[in-house]
Amino acid sequence: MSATATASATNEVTYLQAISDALRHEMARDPSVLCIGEDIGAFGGAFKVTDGFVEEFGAERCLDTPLAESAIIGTAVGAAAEGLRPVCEMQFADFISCGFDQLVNVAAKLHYRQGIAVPIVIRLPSGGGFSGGPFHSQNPEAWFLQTPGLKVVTPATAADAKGLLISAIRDPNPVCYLEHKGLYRHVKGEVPEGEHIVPLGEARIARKGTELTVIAYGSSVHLAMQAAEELGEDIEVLDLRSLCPLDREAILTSVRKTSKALIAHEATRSCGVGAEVAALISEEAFEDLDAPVRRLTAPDVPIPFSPPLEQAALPQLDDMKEACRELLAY
Amino acid sequence: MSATATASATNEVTYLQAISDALRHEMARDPSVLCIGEDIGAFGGAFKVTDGFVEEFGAERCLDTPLAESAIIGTAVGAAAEGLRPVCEMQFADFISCGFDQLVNVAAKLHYRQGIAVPIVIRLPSGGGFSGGPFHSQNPEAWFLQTPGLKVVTPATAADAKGLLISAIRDPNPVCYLEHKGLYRHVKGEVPEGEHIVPLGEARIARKGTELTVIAYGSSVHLAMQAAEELGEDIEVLDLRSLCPLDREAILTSVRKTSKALIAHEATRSCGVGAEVAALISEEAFEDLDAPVRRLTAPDVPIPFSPPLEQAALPQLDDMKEACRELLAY
Amino acid sequence: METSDASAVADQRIRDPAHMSLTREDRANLFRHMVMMRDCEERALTLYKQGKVPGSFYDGRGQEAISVGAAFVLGPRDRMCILHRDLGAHLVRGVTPDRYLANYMGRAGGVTGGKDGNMHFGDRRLGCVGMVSMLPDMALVAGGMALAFKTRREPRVAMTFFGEGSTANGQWHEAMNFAGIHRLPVVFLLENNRFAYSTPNELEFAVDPVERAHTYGFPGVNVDGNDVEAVFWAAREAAERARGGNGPTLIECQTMRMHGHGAHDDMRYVPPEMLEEWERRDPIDRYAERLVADYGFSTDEVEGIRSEARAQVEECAAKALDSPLPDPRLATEGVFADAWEPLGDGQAPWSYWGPS
Amino acid sequence: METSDASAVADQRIRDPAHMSLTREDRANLFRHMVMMRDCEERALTLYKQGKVPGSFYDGRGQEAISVGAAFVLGPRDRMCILHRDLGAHLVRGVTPDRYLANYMGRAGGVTGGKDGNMHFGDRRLGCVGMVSMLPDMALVAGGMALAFKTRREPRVAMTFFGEGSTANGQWHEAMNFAGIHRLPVVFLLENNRFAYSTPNELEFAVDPVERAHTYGFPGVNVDGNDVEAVFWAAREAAERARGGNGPTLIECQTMRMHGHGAHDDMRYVPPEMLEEWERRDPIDRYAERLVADYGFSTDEVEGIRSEARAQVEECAAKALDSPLPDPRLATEGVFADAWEPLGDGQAPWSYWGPS
Ligand SMILES: Cc1ncc(C[n+]2csc(CCOP(=O)(O)OP(=O)(O)O)c2C)c(N)n1
Ligand SMILES: Cc1ncc(C[n+]2csc(CCOP(=O)(O)OP(=O)(O)O)c2C)c(N)n1
Ligand SMILES: [Mg+2]
Ligand SMILES: [Mg+2]
Repeated sequence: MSATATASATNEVTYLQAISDALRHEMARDPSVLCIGEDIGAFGGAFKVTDGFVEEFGAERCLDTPLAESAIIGTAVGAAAEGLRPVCEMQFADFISCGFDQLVNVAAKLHYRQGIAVPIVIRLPSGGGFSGGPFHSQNPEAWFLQTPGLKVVTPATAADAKGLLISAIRDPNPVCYLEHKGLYRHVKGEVPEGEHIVPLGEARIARKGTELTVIAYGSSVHLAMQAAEELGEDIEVLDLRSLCPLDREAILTSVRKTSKALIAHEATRSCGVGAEVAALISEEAFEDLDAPVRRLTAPDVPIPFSPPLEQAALPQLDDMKEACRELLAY
Repeated sequence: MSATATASATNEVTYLQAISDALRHEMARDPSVLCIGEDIGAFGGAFKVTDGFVEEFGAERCLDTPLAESAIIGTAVGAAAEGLRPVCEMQFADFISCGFDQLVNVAAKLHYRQGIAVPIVIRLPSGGGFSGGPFHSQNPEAWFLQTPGLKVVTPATAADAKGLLISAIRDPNPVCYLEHKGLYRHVKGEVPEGEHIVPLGEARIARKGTELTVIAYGSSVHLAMQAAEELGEDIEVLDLRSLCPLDREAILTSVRKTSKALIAHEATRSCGVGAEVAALISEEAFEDLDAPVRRLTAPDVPIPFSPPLEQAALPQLDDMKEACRELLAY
Repeated sequence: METSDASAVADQRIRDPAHMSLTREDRANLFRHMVMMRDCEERALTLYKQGKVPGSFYDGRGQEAISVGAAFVLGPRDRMCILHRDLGAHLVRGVTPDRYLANYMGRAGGVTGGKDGNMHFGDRRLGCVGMVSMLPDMALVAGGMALAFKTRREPRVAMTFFGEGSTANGQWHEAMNFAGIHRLPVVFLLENNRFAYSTPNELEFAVDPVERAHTYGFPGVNVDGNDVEAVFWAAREAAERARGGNGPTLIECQTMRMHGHGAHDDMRYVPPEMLEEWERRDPIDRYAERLVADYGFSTDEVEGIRSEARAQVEECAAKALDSPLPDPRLATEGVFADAWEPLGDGQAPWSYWGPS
Repeated sequence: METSDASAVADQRIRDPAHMSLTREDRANLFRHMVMMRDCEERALTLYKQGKVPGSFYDGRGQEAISVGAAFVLGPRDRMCILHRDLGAHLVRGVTPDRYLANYMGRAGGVTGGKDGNMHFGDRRLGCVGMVSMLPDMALVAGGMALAFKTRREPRVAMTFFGEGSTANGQWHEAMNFAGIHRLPVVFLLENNRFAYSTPNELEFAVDPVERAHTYGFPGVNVDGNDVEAVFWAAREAAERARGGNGPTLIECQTMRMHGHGAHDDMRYVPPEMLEEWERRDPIDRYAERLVADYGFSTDEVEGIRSEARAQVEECAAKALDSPLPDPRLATEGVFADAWEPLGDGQAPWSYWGPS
């Protein structure tokens, strides 16, 4: 089909554009795909991801909802059971707390309990770094990992933003798609035109190295890459891309090679993804470790608003370099 | 005061009775303490924890609410800001998902953002083992640890059930109090009469040993104790009691002594408390470890209803023994 | 194609209200399903008391007319979210008693195969998305199915139930508001059985929730929930309204929960007079009388239906008891789906829908 | 003791409605606070455009009469949850413009000291529990404060605000329902400014939410939200009702959001005629005219108030700009409280409450 035909060509686009392109591509390909959320129609979404969609696909396929997150997710579950493929937009990832019950109790458990597949995607503009404050900066991915039945993806690049979203939409399960707001316009990259699929559950080696593995996802991948470049050390950077399913093999293979691991994310520390990956490594690669598994994360605090406070709370490039240095020197 | 005076005497009571006694003690002591929840008045609560309270303290201090968890928690936050000390009852811990936003965004962040203390307790009858099924068996504690601003306690014994609840009520912060339904009537123990305080954040060595540390909380403490007894090995059992604040010192001290650690809980695996403790140990006690840190948890599945399925999903005594044996043999 | 045929037939039938009546056989069926529900739940309660039902037990004693009368109006391709007092709706749609009983006992032959218990089930092959415990979450899910029908211009209806206590929950409001804005083809049945667990109406709301319907932009009607035909006619009109593109309806059914919230509940909070009064309005006995008095049934016929039902339930109980417990290895299977599959169609016994 | 004194005074005053009127000075104050709000927000917007405000910017342009008129009825010991269009309420209760501006700029001198930004603040020392972003969560929190007043038999009132869009959220329903059941002393101000972000009324609800009030068991009234005295009188009656133990009131204020949802919003979805029409109803200009036409103010007096306000805001802006950024070490402090402290009392400029 034409999508595949054109798949060879690429364009340099932003992370944001790649998300938008993926949605457009899937909506054009499959009439059952629709977007549902707050201010996604006439306004094109708080971040303009669905700009122009209402004109292109009509109000029924780019559905502006009332201010009601449970309604967005619950409605999507019912529509999905009846054959639609809803892509829900949370205006900010933080608002998932308002639709949490529908997500964790209805969507996540329906197939296990009753064999009813729930092909919905929840788009979650997440993360901080621009003074969003405590309610517009959260990274809720670990809540989802503690909820069996949800898949979780966290693209770091424009190409993965597109490829993972297309896979998420086609997946017959609820997929939490975390799109980091800090990457929307700052990250650009070559993205295949038309059909471009990145399978769920496959990590990506973003940088090859032998001395240390930095395991990251989302915005932290870019911090890790920059730190590795600036340090000029032989650091491997593993971009998880999917958190559930988690690419355990890729993690263990890399750590067995480098014998040292740093896990980096922007989310808070306790029971975060870093804890899970660290636990996995110390369980499965204990004999291969030459140093303690370290975590670079936000401390257990709400994300403050004022720049100096926010910078103190969120992991910075220097923190990343420092953490790498320490491990390299161990 | 009389409470302290009588504090020396003890009674053998059930875990459930100890919770009830703690509530009664605090309500008698402090007129600002009230209970708020569904069916806690005339009915005395789904598990009868507040049986007789409405007669003893009146309907205003044992407030039957409509079926609305956000209302329960949000109302409690406002009442707490104005000087009451609400103890909220979720009919089952599973229903916290329905009041999640008020808990994680309002209650948890209010002091950090505005210096307003929120002295509320959320009682969460949690856990499985009696065919409660996917909606009456969940253990949501890890969600709370991923939410800065919440304290989390998980008593395993009758004495701790009382002492931790009294501390939770007096604490000026939101405290999630997880009471395991499986312990309600099966666990009995000597509990000091009247005033009995167990400080938040202090783990308890439930069994001394030198070969292996089993780190557990709630129902898993009893599994660990039984396994240790039946194996007749020199196993130390550390009962965390509080998950936030977490007694890092107690964990590290024990593991540095035994050099081997197994973390056991009933909650699902990914990003669970076991992951956090395993990460902590491999970060801080790496040099002291003689074996990989192991986790014994439920797999990442909803908790099924039918006994054979539920037993397959929840960690059993044999699993605990097996995990201990493996580590001891390592 | 079966799809479009069915819709076509439905379409055409809608244009001919003559069809929209109850035949003698329909009335026998309404009675039969209520009796079946009563017998099933009595049998299940016995199994519970014999320790054969793990966990807890819930029934809809006294509310049989609601789920039976309402479900009876639906066509094969309509969809339901059935709740915990509504076994009758499962039976009308084609769930056999053995699968209900086996589900309560956690057997492989149960609707969920042991994955879930008590009333937390629904047969997807019969057009049902079974309830979750959290109330009233399914009201939104039913609205979502209705949204799919509406966007595809299909003359189909989604129907769901909730108790009066559930109307206090925020998700109820979101469901009503959303359905009203988009005039979704959904029928909401509000079962006011006087209590939410132990909580009486006065502590659930200041004003009867049916009053709220018009503030969401659709009609709210009040019916005798212990009169199966009253429920049927109200549901029929609501389903027609939805199918015709005229939006949702909220039907409040006045009834009484004649048993405890669950089998563990001693109901000490319920005034005995209240139970006595409602006992006199038992929906099954009342309909039995009416069948004889108004619809020319003989007492033998009515008794015949009762005894047939009892016999069938006994058979089914035996079958359920023979069903094995599930293979423990299934505990870790099915968390994720490999592919999406359409829901199946439900049984539609009402003569209007033609021979099933 | 101060407590019981204050209540006593309040009590007694309630019994004497003669006090419940507006003096000339009160009217000047209403005007002054509206002007202050307008000037503060214009100043803040300039700072935002100069890049001195990190993150986003929101104002209540055109809605000044609502937060000022409503907050003006409150006594010192009443409490508020103030929302994002309601700077006027903060000013009435005693927050000085410098602390508002400093908060927007993330300075140490801001109300939250940099912990939170834009309108997500409230001064606990002035009886306010500041909003969270999630809407309308504070409606429940306000109800909780009212519950405390009710259980302690204190003649105190909690007041909060929400936009019409927020009424679609489940928590709104839970707040209304709970307040109605327990007849809590709470006043709800619904600001219908036509849009929720970009979403127009038609997509938020099928029926005006004020209609719902009576279905929760309390009165709903509709007022001109651009008439500060209309809002004042409605709020006064509602506060009196609450204080007298007669429960909540929902006051819908008809108004228009004259700016974008935030400074980033080009409002392309708003018909220009709509803005022109509402521009003519500007609450500040209208009240200025009224002060002169009906209340014997001279144009000089009115202008005087305007220029005083402008001057004061300028001073405050300078002060705010001098305020340092917070110490980074504070980022990890204050997650948990060491002790509970009572909220402080708010300023109560209405003459009824006596000299402040
Ligand atoms: C969100 C939520 N909170 C609490 C419960 C626990 N619970 C189960 S049934 C019930 C009462 C429901 O009352 P009602 O809606 O009137 O339905 P009924 O059982 O009377 O048919 C409660 C509180 C629940 N199921 N869901
Ligand atoms: C639960 C929730 N979902 C989404 C948002 C994002 N959001 C912020 S303001 C807003 C519109 C609010 O509209 P309305 O209640 O009418 O208040 P207004 O801004 O018009 O005064 C939205 C959707 C939010 N704050 N809370
Ligand atoms: Mg009920
Ligand atoms: Mg608005």
